[in-house]
Amino acid sequence: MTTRKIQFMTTTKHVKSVSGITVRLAGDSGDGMQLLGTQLTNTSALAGNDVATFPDFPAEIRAPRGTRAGVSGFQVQFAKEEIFTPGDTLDALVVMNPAALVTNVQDLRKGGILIANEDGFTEKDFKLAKVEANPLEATVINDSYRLIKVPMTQLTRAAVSEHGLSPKIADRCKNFFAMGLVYWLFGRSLDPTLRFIENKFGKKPDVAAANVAALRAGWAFGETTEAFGESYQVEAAELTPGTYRNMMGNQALAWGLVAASKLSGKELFYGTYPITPASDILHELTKHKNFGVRTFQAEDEISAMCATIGAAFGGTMAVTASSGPGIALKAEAMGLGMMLELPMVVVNVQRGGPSTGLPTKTEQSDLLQALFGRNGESPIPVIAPQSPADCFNTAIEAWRIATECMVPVMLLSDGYIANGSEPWKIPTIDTLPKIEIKHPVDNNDGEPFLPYLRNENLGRPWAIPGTEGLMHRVGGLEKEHETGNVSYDPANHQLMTETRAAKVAKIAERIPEQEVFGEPSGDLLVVSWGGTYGACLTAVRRCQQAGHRVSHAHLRYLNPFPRNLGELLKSFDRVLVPELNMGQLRMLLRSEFLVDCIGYNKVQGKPFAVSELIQQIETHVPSPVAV
Amino acid sequence: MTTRKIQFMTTTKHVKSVSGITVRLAGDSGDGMQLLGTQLTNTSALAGNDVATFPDFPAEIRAPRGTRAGVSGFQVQFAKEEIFTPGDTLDALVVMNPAALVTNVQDLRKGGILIANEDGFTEKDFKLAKVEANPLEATVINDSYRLIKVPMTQLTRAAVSEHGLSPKIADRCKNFFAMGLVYWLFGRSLDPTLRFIENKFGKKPDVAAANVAALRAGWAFGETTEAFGESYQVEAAELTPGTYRNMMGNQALAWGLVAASKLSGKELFYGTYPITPASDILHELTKHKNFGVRTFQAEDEISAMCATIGAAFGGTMAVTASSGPGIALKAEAMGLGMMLELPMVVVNVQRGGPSTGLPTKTEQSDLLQALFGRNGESPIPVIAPQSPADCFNTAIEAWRIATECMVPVMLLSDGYIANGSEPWKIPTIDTLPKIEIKHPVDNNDGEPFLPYLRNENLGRPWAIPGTEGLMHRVGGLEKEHETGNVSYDPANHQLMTETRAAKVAKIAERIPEQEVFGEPSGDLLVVSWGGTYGACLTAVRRCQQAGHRVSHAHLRYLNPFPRNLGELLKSFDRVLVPELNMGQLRMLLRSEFLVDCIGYNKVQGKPFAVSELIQQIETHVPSPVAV
Amino acid sequence: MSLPVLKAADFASDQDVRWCPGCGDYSILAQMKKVLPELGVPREKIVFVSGIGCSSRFPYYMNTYGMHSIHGRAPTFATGLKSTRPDLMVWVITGDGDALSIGGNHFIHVLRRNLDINIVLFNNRIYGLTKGQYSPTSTEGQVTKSTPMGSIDHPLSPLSVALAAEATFVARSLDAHVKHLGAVLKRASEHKGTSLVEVYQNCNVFNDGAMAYAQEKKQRADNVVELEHGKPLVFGKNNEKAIRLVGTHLEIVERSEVPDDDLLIHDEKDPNPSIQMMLARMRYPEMPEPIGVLRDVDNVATYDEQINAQVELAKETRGEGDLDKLFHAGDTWVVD
Amino acid sequence: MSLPVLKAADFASDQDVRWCPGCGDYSILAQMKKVLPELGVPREKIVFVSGIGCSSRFPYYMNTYGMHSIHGRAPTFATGLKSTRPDLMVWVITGDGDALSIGGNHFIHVLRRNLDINIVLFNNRIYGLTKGQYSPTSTEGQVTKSTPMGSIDHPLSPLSVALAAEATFVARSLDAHVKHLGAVLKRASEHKGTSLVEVYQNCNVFNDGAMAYAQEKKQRADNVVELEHGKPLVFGKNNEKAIRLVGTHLEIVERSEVPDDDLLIHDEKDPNPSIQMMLARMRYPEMPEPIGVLRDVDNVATYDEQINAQVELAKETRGEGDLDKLFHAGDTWVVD
Ligand SMILES: Cc1ncc(C[n+]2csc(CCOP(=O)(O)OP(=O)(O)O)c2C)c(N)n1
Ligand SMILES: Cc1ncc(C[n+]2csc(CCOP(=O)(O)OP(=O)(O)O)c2C)c(N)n1
Ligand code: SF4
Ligand code: SF4
Ligand SMILES: [Mg+2]
Ligand SMILES: [Mg+2]
Repeated sequence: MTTRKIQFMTTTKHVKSVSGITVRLAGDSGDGMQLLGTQLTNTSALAGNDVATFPDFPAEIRAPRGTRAGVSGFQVQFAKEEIFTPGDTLDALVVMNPAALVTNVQDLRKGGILIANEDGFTEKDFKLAKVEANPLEATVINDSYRLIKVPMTQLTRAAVSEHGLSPKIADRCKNFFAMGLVYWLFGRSLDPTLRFIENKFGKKPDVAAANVAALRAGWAFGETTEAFGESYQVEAAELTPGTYRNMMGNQALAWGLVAASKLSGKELFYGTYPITPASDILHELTKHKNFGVRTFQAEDEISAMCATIGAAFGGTMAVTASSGPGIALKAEAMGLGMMLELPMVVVNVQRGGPSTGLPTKTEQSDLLQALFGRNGESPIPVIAPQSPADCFNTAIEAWRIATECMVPVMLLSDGYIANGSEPWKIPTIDTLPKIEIKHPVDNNDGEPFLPYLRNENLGRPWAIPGTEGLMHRVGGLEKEHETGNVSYDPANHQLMTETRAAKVAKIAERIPEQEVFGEPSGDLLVVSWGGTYGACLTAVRRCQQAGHRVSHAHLRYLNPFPRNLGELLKSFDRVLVPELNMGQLRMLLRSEFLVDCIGYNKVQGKPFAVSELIQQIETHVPSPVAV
Repeated sequence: MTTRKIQFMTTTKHVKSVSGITVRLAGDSGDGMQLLGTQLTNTSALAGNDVATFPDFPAEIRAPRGTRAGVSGFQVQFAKEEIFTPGDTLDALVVMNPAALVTNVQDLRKGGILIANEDGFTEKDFKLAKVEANPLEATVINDSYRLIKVPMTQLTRAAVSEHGLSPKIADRCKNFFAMGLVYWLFGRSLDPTLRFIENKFGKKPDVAAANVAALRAGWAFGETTEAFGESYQVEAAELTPGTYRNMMGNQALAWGLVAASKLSGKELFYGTYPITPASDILHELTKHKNFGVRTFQAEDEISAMCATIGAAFGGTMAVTASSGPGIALKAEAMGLGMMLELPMVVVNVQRGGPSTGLPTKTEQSDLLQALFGRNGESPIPVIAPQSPADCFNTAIEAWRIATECMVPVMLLSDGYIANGSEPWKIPTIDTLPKIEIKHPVDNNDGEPFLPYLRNENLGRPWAIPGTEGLMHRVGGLEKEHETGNVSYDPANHQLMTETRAAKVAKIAERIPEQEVFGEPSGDLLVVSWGGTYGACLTAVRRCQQAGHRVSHAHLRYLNPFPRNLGELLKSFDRVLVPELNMGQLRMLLRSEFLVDCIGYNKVQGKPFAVSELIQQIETHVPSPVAV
Repeated sequence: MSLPVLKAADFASDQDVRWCPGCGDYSILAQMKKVLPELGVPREKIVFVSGIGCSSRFPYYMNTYGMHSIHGRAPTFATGLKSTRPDLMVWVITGDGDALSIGGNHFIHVLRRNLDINIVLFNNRIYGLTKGQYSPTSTEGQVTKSTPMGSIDHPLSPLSVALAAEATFVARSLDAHVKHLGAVLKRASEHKGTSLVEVYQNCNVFNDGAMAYAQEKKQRADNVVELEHGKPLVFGKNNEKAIRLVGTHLEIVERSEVPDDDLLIHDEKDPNPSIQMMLARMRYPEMPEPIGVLRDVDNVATYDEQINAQVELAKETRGEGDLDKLFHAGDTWVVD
Repeated sequence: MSLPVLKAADFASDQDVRWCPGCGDYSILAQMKKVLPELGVPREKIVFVSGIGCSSRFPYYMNTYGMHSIHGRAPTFATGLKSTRPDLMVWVITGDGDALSIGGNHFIHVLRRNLDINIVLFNNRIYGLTKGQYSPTSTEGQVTKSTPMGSIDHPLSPLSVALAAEATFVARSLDAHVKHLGAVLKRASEHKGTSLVEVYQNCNVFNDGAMAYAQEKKQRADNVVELEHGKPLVFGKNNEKAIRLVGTHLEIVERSEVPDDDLLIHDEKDPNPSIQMMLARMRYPEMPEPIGVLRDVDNVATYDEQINAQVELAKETRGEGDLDKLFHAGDTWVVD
């Protein structure tokens, strides 16, 4: 643990104070851009900034070196104010080769800093990137941006050879040179990264030494070269006091599940089959076997779902996760889980669809699948986290609802949240909400046990094998009210169908009312859900600042909706529903509330830019009133 | 082929002419009720009546003899007017045992004829049926109905022993005795059934003789006994001239597929996995290998779906079918079929859900699954037949849309239609609509082939393996516009997503406008889809006759909707959407047209009764104006 | 602590049994109810998990915990259950279609993982519940509702597939041979690891007599060889025939013509399944079909044992998980 | 008609190959492109069908018809395609996860049906595309992203499973042994019925060197035995070692100590797969692992052949289907 007071390295150049910086690091997927980005993020977080990140991987494991398909990017915004997105346009862009330049430069703001690894711009590289001539010489580049060419490879070699290390090692650590330079530029401390190198490469001292040398050389280059007239400084943000750490979405989700397991006094069974972008939850959870976590990598998603149900029947906290195509495969078994009325959590880390789609890209297009992707009337609750760190709370909430109602709960994350990161204020353990679970115990009063008798939440008793006298059989055929026996009785089927629906609908009585950011009525209400929270909130906030009567409602609960939602929608002249799909929430809102919601729909595998949302909002509201 | 003039057997008793009769035959599932029902249906159809049937099987193959769970029923309505349902309340009920009586008698109208096989009402039978005392002696039964007790077993034995046959054989053919009696009661000719016996039992002359003897004995019993004072006669209906046959829904669907294959000059590949109530389509299709039909009983539904896609890729007419749980399993692959933009038909014969649900019962609860049961934005057209015979046309229409748009089409049948039957006017082959399919041919002009170039319907070329020069690769990753190459380009993903949606939406331009039965505006519009057609139409018609300003719109096209539907809905004060689900079409209509449709929802595994619909309609319209 | 002594009837649930009269399933149910009381496991510690099919209605008739799940997936539910609740005795009840058609993959994987459960596969070589389509064990040329011109698929042998997945207990019995069946079920229950028992089961409605050659007492002696560990494979009405291994082939010999020492001696404990695989491939009418335990190998770690051992080890070496420690590990910073 | 003579390059599509530099997949692709021109089948008559995985991107790189389908299901697409288009040559490309984990059931079923296609299974004993989880062929104890404490699953052998499903052609080769690989692919293409070729493929990113014992030239002689029909199984740097069958077990012998006549002679044509199953179970380090053709049996009817034969027979015996006749068969009546 460190305190937020960090000593800035002493630069002799002019330091300009700015409120925030958005920078993207882009290079070949072999260039270590993700590592670089993660380090910059952590360092900035440790410096007390608010941070938000957006990594963008190529679809291939290692696409051919130097090609556009192989470009790996990492964007981070750090700021002295609370921020909710990794930023739209870049203040600075670092590119390691021509492919990275041509695929990223359009996002750099006019006049932004463009740092290029000159050594990565050879004829061979132009060919690989399919560019005609050296883009670093293009007028449009030189005119539009503050281009700084750095022969990183050569400089790294030089730095490293000083320590008697080979150029081969050197080439592998030019990302640390770039890092050092970036650190200089933004007045970041080298310390956290020095510690990281120590931890990671401690066992290979020559590699560690090379990386340290490269890092310092990069910093020194910034300090020395005339190319940089000044560096920038972003002061610490005014965050709520507390201890923070940087959290990625999938990690937060995994930790949330572990926490939920502790909070409910249950060990955790996680049955899954690897799939992008959900696999990292497995990778994280399986590290925590000492928490009583059992991970089961099944032969497929069907097996994963069914094993989850089996574990739930046994009385364990049972969770499964996948992404679109895998969720489709789970549909039949999920219907059984719903019919058995057992508690479990099904996580969908959504990706670009349909079919295999765009596996490494983000999208919100599985909402209707979550609600309706099963045969018959098969209602289940659906909730969605709003940001990487929020995955933690949402996981706990999912398990809470599941156990209260005895029902599988669908948690809809997405690729953007899953791989993004932000500071997380570490909670004090005893402030976390306990989840109380009661299993019925021995039934010696001679009355037959009623496994489908219902409590005030319409949940049924979770009687688990091993309990004397409570032996019962569950199954996917319609069951008789209370007894749970197979029943073909027409009226019973109607009753049970309505009860299952009512059970989910009743959740609305217990969840919080929908909150609004802004006035409770006005010209426009922006309604969003899931990972678009940050972009929508930022856009609405800016429009409010510009004097527009616009508010924001971000839904965590998608089924059922908060009980005041309908009224809220009707309190605004217009409702805009921006989604990274073709209008799935919009369709639900229209149907439920008969409100003519307007959609703004983007399916490009990318999150919303704040600017495009502002533009949308502005087309739907009257010109601002002077305030 | 026979002409409709049938000689009625000469009865010496009084014959009462009635406009229609609804009769239900109910007995143990070993009692041959389905056979009896089918024969009565065919005979009535041959007599020129309009007929409609509703068989109702027990869930078990052979549930324990004599139990309520083992009761098998068959209801048929025959009439001299066009009818659209098998009738609500029964004019006559034949029961073979107490279980059949207690589970069916509530549907018999007061004063209706109740014929009971007295020999099936022993102490043992009461126990099996879990009734306290002999229900035939209950006052409520004797007071409410015209009960006629017939010692069928004994009488059959007697009839059969005359011909020197054993009582053991006799007991197996008491259903033919019942049949003979029913034929007498409704003035039906014995000839078709005699022919049937000849065909079916020709090889076992003693069985054939016994059945004939039983049949004649039943007829003679009616003619002789004093229990029956008169018989009933239903004159031939005024049907459109032509040649007719009786058709069950699944058979009509199978024949429609065979016809579509012929009409499009394609052989048919049918990949499936057995499941109730879809299996009979397989059983029917596999009989027609001489039409070039290849049936593939796959290892599961996923394999069936994928093999269907494989066959479609090869240029064959490819079809798969299943019911709810099996359709859920097909979801992932269906998404691929949609992405590959290959033509195929996916049939869902819906049954009671969710999960395994009520496999032998009917329901309409897979509509939203059809539309949204896949990951990502995955639009496919959805259509539904309205009656057993209509399955024929709908199958052809599904294949037509599939080939025009290069898209999988979902056809939503249901258990009620699938097992029900009605007269079908046999079409003249050359009046059936040809389906033109063009495969691009050799591409020798040197230009690269563009597998995702689109025509006016936004369909792409169906280039099939074996064609020189058109080699191309398809797959589930997002594809580049026109070239079909894998593309991660953001704008392309948006374009392709929108194009796939537009392709399906555009179908609305080519399908007929929605027709209305009744005035084009008024107090109430009843909107229905699928197998509830007959009940809704009949109810609306009766309400119209009673002077209500109510009309009926029955949707064949569920995605996209007919282009005039929105306007139509808005032309009525209220819209009532009766469905055998919790309101799935209603939700779509509300969302799309923002019309506050009212639902009437029944999930009891049973079709609507006309009477309950009338009651619903009446609660939503003003009292009738004198007309 | 002495357990209450239970009788077969104590294992009957209150639900009416709903198989067709004469169905072979009744006999298997009866044997199960007979065997369970002998095991001394309390009813509440037993769970029956099944898929879908006539056979899969089995759990409803047992007064234990039970799950009638979905088609083909019973082994996967059992995996989640047994991995988290190793204290339970878990039985999987499945059919030839359920286990080998839609469920073939889970079948292989549960066997290779050697989860400590018992699988009873009711093989009637037909789809019963869906009224008579052919199954993966139907014979070539078999005429069924879905194969009016005869099946063209080459049938699967569940025992062969199981052995290829390195199953540790593989056996076969007959619904009609009730004593044998009871004994085999008991053996299965005693095995540590996945036990597979294939039971030839007569579907008298859709595939009556399909295995009459083995089921009918008269024919059985000539067409079935009862395996006994350490004993030669002899069969025939008077035990006059036997099996001999020649190279890598099995052949039928007259015992009168061959010295006993030359006969194949059954070794269910052989860790190398080669010979057991040969037994599994013996098919009527060319060969008598083996019943009894083909393989019973005990020293293979089970899945449930190992998944729990890793958790225990992790707890021992790293200490029982502590949320606070987890949250604060690595880089953190304080805002005050 | 003489076909244009094609070269390997003619089989390359215009798409950039996107495997990691150094991946074993490149070698398999190269051999495929080399072998296909030798077969004389025009490109438009060839279809590559794959599932999902690194290996499954293969079809994009072939200038033939191709389908990159969904995970695990490639054999099923091939079934629909080949059953209706027996004129096409169909290759299935799959990985160890694709074929044996999610796709294990289709794998067995296509083999038992003996559909006339060729399956090439790229076995790198890891999930490549999803970045390094263990697969059904990963070794016990293997540490991967999803098994930080070591895998507890007992691995599956694709060859054993295939043989249990009575596969008619079963072979293995190595990406590093290009000549052998080319020859085996060619043999597979010539077989009538389903051919399975397992190729040991190095994933240099997530499981580098997992099969180095076989792949590396130096180690190969001692750890791999190249099967040749009718020849004894000899191996070792100087062919100094061989395999002998003792009872039902295989053992390694020094050739200097054993007469040649005692050595096991490979018989890929033996209709009884017993010995081939024993070969399939030979595992490093206890035994050398066989490469080459384990089984090639030709007289088994194929699925596509038979499904089409039934259609032909039906047409012959009942006449080409006539809608009008169908509609009017049985009871009809006329309304006029
Ligand atoms: C997903 C799914 N597909 C199909 C079915 C229909 N179905 C139920 S049981 C069954 C096969 C039954 O055969 P088997 O497993 O041999 O059991 P048996 O009835 O013969 O005991 C089928 C196809 C289903 N219930 N679910
Ligand atoms: C339904 C579904 N589940 C999971 C995935 C994710 N996935 C893609 S490939 C793969 C496994 C790849 O392993 P393997 O088949 O061995 O191929 P390799 O990449 O090693 O060549 C997985 C789990 C998917 N695409 N679809
Ligand atoms: S159909 Fe066959 S297997 Fe099913 S209960 Fe009846 S006899 Fe038994
Ligand atoms: S991840 Fe492994 S298998 Fe996949 S392309 Fe890279 S080296 Fe090859
Ligand atoms: Mg069966
Ligand atoms: Mg692999």
